[in-house]
Amino acid sequence: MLEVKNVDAGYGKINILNDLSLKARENNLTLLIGPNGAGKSTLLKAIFGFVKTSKGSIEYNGKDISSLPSHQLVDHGISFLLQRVSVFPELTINENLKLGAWAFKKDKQKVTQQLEAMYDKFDVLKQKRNEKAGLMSGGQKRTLEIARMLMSNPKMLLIDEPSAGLSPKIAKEVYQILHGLKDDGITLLMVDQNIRDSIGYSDYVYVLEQGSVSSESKASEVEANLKEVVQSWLKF
Amino acid sequence: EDSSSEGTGSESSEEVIKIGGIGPLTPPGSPELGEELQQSMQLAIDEINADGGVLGKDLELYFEDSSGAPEKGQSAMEKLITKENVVAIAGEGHSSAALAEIEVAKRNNVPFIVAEAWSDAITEKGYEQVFRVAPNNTMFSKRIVEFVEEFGYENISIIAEDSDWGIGNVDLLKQQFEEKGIKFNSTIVSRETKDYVPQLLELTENNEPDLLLNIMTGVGAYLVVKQAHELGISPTAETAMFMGGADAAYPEIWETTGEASKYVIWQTPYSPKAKFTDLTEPMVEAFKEEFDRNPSYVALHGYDTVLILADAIERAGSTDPDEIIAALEETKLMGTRGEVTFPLEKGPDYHNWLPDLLFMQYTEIDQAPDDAEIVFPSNVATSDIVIPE
Amino acid sequence: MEQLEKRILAVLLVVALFLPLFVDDYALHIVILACFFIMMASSWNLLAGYSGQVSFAHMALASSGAYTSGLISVHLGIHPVLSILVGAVVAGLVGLFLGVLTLRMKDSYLALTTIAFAEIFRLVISLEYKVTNGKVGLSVPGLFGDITSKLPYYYTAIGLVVLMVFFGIYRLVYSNFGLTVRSIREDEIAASAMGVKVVRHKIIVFTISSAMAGVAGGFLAHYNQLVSPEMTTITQMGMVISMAVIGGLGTFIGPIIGGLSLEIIAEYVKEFGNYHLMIFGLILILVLRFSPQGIAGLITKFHNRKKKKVSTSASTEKEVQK
Amino acid sequence: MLRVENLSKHFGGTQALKDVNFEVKPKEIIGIIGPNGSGKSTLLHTITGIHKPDKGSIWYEDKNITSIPLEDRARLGIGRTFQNLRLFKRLTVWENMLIPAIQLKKSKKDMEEQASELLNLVNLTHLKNEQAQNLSIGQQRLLEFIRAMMLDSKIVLLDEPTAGFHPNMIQTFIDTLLELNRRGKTFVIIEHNIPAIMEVSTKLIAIAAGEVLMSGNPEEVHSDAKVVEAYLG
Amino acid sequence: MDFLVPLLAQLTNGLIIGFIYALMALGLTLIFGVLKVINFAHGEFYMLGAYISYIASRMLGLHPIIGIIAAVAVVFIIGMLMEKALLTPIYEDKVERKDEYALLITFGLSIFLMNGALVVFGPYQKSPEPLASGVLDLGVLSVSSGRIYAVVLAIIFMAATLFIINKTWLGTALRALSQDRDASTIMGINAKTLGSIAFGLGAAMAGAAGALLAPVFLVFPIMGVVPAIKSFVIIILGSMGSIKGAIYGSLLLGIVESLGVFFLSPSYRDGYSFLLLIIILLVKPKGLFGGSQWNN
Ligand SMILES: Nc1ncnc2c1ncn2[C@@H]1O[C@H](COP(=O)(O)OP(=O)(O)OP(=O)(O)O)[C@@H](O)[C@H]1O
Ligand SMILES: Nc1ncnc2c1ncn2[C@@H]1O[C@H](COP(=O)(O)OP(=O)(O)OP(=O)(O)O)[C@@H](O)[C@H]1O
Ligand SMILES: [Mg+2]
Ligand SMILES: [Mg+2]
Repeated sequence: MLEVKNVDAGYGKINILNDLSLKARENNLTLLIGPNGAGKSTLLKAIFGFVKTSKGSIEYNGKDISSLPSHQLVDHGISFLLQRVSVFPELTINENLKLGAWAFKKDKQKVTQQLEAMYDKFDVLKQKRNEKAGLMSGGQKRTLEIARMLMSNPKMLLIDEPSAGLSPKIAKEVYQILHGLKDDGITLLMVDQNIRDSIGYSDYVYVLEQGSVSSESKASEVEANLKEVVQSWLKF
Repeated sequence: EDSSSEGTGSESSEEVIKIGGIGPLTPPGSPELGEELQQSMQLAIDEINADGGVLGKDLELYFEDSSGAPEKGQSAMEKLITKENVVAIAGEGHSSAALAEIEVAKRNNVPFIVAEAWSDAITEKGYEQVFRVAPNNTMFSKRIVEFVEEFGYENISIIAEDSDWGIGNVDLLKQQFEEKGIKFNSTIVSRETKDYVPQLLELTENNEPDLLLNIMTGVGAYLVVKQAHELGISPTAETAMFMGGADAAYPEIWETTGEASKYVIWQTPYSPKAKFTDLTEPMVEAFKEEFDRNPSYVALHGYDTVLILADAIERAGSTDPDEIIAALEETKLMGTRGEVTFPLEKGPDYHNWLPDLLFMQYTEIDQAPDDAEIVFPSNVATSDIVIPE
Repeated sequence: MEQLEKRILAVLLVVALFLPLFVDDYALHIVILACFFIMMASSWNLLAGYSGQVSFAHMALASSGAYTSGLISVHLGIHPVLSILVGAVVAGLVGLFLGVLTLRMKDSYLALTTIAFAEIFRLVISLEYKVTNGKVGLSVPGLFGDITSKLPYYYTAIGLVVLMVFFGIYRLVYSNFGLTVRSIREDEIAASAMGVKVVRHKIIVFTISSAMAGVAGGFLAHYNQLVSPEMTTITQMGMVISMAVIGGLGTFIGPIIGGLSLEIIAEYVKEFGNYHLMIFGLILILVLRFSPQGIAGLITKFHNRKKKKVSTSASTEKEVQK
Repeated sequence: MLRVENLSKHFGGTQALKDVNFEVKPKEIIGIIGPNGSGKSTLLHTITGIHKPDKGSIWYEDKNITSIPLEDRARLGIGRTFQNLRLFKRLTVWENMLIPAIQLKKSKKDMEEQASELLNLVNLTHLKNEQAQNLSIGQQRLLEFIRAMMLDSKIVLLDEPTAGFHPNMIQTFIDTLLELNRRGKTFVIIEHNIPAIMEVSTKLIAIAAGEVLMSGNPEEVHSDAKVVEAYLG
Repeated sequence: MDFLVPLLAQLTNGLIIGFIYALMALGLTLIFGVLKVINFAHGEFYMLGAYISYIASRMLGLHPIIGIIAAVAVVFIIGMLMEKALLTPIYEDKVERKDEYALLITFGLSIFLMNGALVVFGPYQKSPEPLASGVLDLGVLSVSSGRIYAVVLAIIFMAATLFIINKTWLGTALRALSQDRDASTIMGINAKTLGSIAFGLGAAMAGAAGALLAPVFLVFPIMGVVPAIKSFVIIILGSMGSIKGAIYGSLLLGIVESLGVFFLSPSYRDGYSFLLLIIILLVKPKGLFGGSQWNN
């Protein structure tokens, strides 16, 4: 379980997150929404150590991880999906996926097993497995990134806009896969503007505005609790 | 205004006579050359000061780096003259730099003794401020041709570096070989290249010279020896090898070329075997003592320039440039390699004291330069040329 | 242009005006050399800093101007003032050619290809010694005859040239043209999708900055009364780039400050004999490592810090008012 | 005003476009949908001149523009945005806005007015002097959209303009778009956000595997079995 | 026949030189590929390698092979330290103009090391104990055993590098790192350490080349300048960052130089490769293997 307590963070001297606190509960999918530029991505980056926090703590299973180097978080079972395109364009799809298993690279069998599992889930990747990732379409890259994230058998996922660029059909499949992960005891913290589709898979919703949590609610009670915010949501 | 040099304090301008030194201390010049010049000049100055200095004052050396490059040399001269206010300058071992430097010396009317650059033009221009105590190309090439004639070589290959010294000598040699009807071919190479195999192959393609002239300095000089040896071109029973640069007399030759230098013939204006003057041996010993290595003839040149300047200033009784120049023209001074005088008729030898040139040959691996035999000119020769089997 | 830049420029101008009254000839000589480097660094900055074309051939272009000017003034007896202009035109044309040649190249490819070009150029002028006098260098007539005591003349002349070059750069940089060129540096495809004539802009910049280098090179030749291949070595080019970058790339004032300070540092470290280049290298590393934005960046930072102190107090005031 | 005929393009073994034909009439808003990798972005790249087609031609206002350079197409009045953002990262937001206008030689006053108005419209005025790379991804996408508008293009091609937009922002975007359309602009929009594209488009084209699967009335295309099967799932 | 033998001799020599350059160029391309940095101090790592083997074999009296190994190891460590000390600002986003920064700081390093060597070791040429003496007759050409050893060892070093880059996890990670640093971190790759390793490896290859060639071409402070420029040419010829390109580029360079020497004039030898480069770039602006960087 992940808990963010009173965190300040930003770029250079500019603070983007102000005294922000939230919780991603175990076996839950916690959804994070808010206007563009509210600081959602900044929050995920701060959790993963890409943005330095200047105040507060970030606890993962009771341990403060805010001062750990980013790459070590992977060893702790945390996986991160960036909002921007982040495939390795000159590597093949197979190599891209393999790197997802860097944390247990010594265990050859497990690596192969995971690879096969991903190819089963995403047919496009299987077809293009020996092609360069850079030559795929936008949505195909996104699919690869999601598969690569799942390669590492994570316990906690930080996900930034997984469905952006995905066709509705693939997006639905991705949500289903993510939802399914909860049963394996995985904690998910996800930023997704496509609320109409994603809310059904979520357990808990935070709304971020100008770097702070402006409201929070159980997903099932969203409409009752957050009337104003919700109005346009379900439309798009 | 000028209180930059620490130690000597404010009264410095009255108490010391400032002598400028110039030479390559950093690439692209040959730093080993500049370093020897600087060391030997300092040695001479220290000795003179220990003996009471000149006109009752100590000499002080201001040595500037010319990097062996024209612009840098020019700038260094400007600095010596306009900033340090030296009364006379000596040094330089690269013709290209020296040619730029003499212009500055002339413009500012400051006496300048070139220690080790051989281009004819340096003295041929006839600048009254400019003197030289090294051989010039004309003389050097003449000696080579004499050597060729004496030993009856008939087919010569020349590999020369793309410096003024290299190119200048090739031109002079070509002219004389053509006049004398001696067969030859030649190639000019970049000093920066390190693989001379292509050029050596080209020179010997369908051709078997009996003498290979290696008109190179620095690394190139060694590498030509080494690579010619590896290719089995020279020195062999059929093809002798002559090294034109100072480098043959450096102790590094054996480490860098190994067995390849056995039988190599080389030139030097100095050998302990040819007893030049009484000054030679003490200078060599003092240099060894001070700097822990054997001096090459470059050091002797540098050392002499200071003696000559000190002598001229003493005789002039002042540091006025015109008077120093006048005194220099009347020089008659025993240096480390003979009695120095400066001829006054125009031409390449104007203001140029020409030291003797000895042709030596290594006959043993790891032979000390001092132990090599003199093979030419015949009046001082200690041995005949040894031809490898 | 920023207020700060203006102020610094004004100070420099005043210093330059009164400098000859206070320093000796040698110092003036150094300043003249610095002016040459400032022109080189500034025009290189126009090319690399603004349009993103990192060229290593800038010194070779200056040298092409210098040789052209030198050769025609020697052989045709044309006055250096005129021959320098011809040299600039030729350098511009060579630049145009090089610009077209490297049009499709970017970043490191361009850098290394221009190194290759510069090396060929140097090789040719070293080896074609019958024309160029090889490594010895070509002696050329002085701009004002050959007497050093005319140093103040040279100083004034290069001052005027520098002002003209700067005016040109200033007009280019602080104009729509300059902004467009910067957009090309950022993303060529996006720029063309926004209607920018990428090819034309890149070539214009290449040509102009080459011509400026040609002027600088020609001037130096007729000041030194000598041109040699030494000018074209990578080390010399590295000096120019160092000046632009240490001063602050992509800023107007950067190369000026950089050129001035590096030339002075280089002069100062000469005191250390054969250690001097080593020390120079170390200084270069340290400045870059600890002030990567260059000296101009450092100055703005200090300046901003001062300003921020004032403005933060102002904004808190506002908050209080609310 | 824009017409493509028999457009084909392949990359190695991938046939990204296969004999694509369609026409855009003035003031239309055409939506393009299709599975990932079906060739939508490739179509846009080919129309704007980033890729050369293997076959086929592109006509703009009855002029064959198949082989004219990128920037000339832009100057003729074809604007666009990119799926993978292509801002001038180290220029400020404001400078990004001015670049296209400068190319059209607009007067200083005109371009500044227009830029201010657009920035206001999408709420980016406060970031005017920020470097583009320091914006959040959503803000960057918005900026790219309004930057394209500075070109005064008659037709604007948008590649997934709302990806990552907050719903309110999508609404603002749609309102802006419709307003611009009323003022005479034509749009071609690639979009995966079905409700959004349904709301704005006058005509929908569904692409699959590089071929036009179906085109016509948005409602019809949306409910077509083939489209649902291939795309909507 | 008169014509063929000298031509073959020239070509053989060109190929031998080409193989030796390949090792250096490979190091340069490795550093560029992973870190996107043109290492201007590459020639100075070559020089350091040569001096270290000199110190080991002449001053400490160790076997020449140990000298070479020592050179590789020490230059590797020096390379890693330099990367840590000088290049970190690039990754921490402290510099705006990353390319120029890297270029210049390595340029400064190059000046520093070259002139530092001048001060420490003096300007005089030196040579380590050669691995072998004597010559080998190849029919058309007799070649020193030293060169043959250098070529064989160079090929072994190159094969090892190719294996690491293409077949191991480390190699895949290095290639990933070269393309997206943040994304590699997300994989759990320690980007800092790996970056240093890459730089160290590249430097060590230059060091190896220096040590191998030290007895052949001698040791002196400015020895690295020309090989560095040649390596620049090679890696653009073969496309920067491409391993395959570096190897083919070196061989091509060796061949073109010898053909030029044979058919044109030996004086312009260094010019031929540059001309070739410019011609190739006109046709393929990204080099022979351009387009994709790590296509092996
Ligand atoms: N430059 C290229 N080289 C090789 N293949 C390419 C290239 N660009 C695109 N492709 C391939 O062409 C196909 C179509 O790609 P395109 O980007 O047009 O898809 P798209 O419809 O925009 O998909 P998405 O919705 O995911 O953005 C894909 O299979 C892709 O892998
Ligand atoms: N590298 C950066 N440097 C400076 N400011 C930044 C940087 N990245 C983001 N910002 C600023 O921080 C704020 C929050 O950005 P962030 O990316 O977290 O927003 P977001 O909520 O993820 O928005 P979106 O939905 O558009 O992705 C924005 O105002 C943005 O301008
Ligand atoms: Mg975001
Ligand atoms: Mg697309």
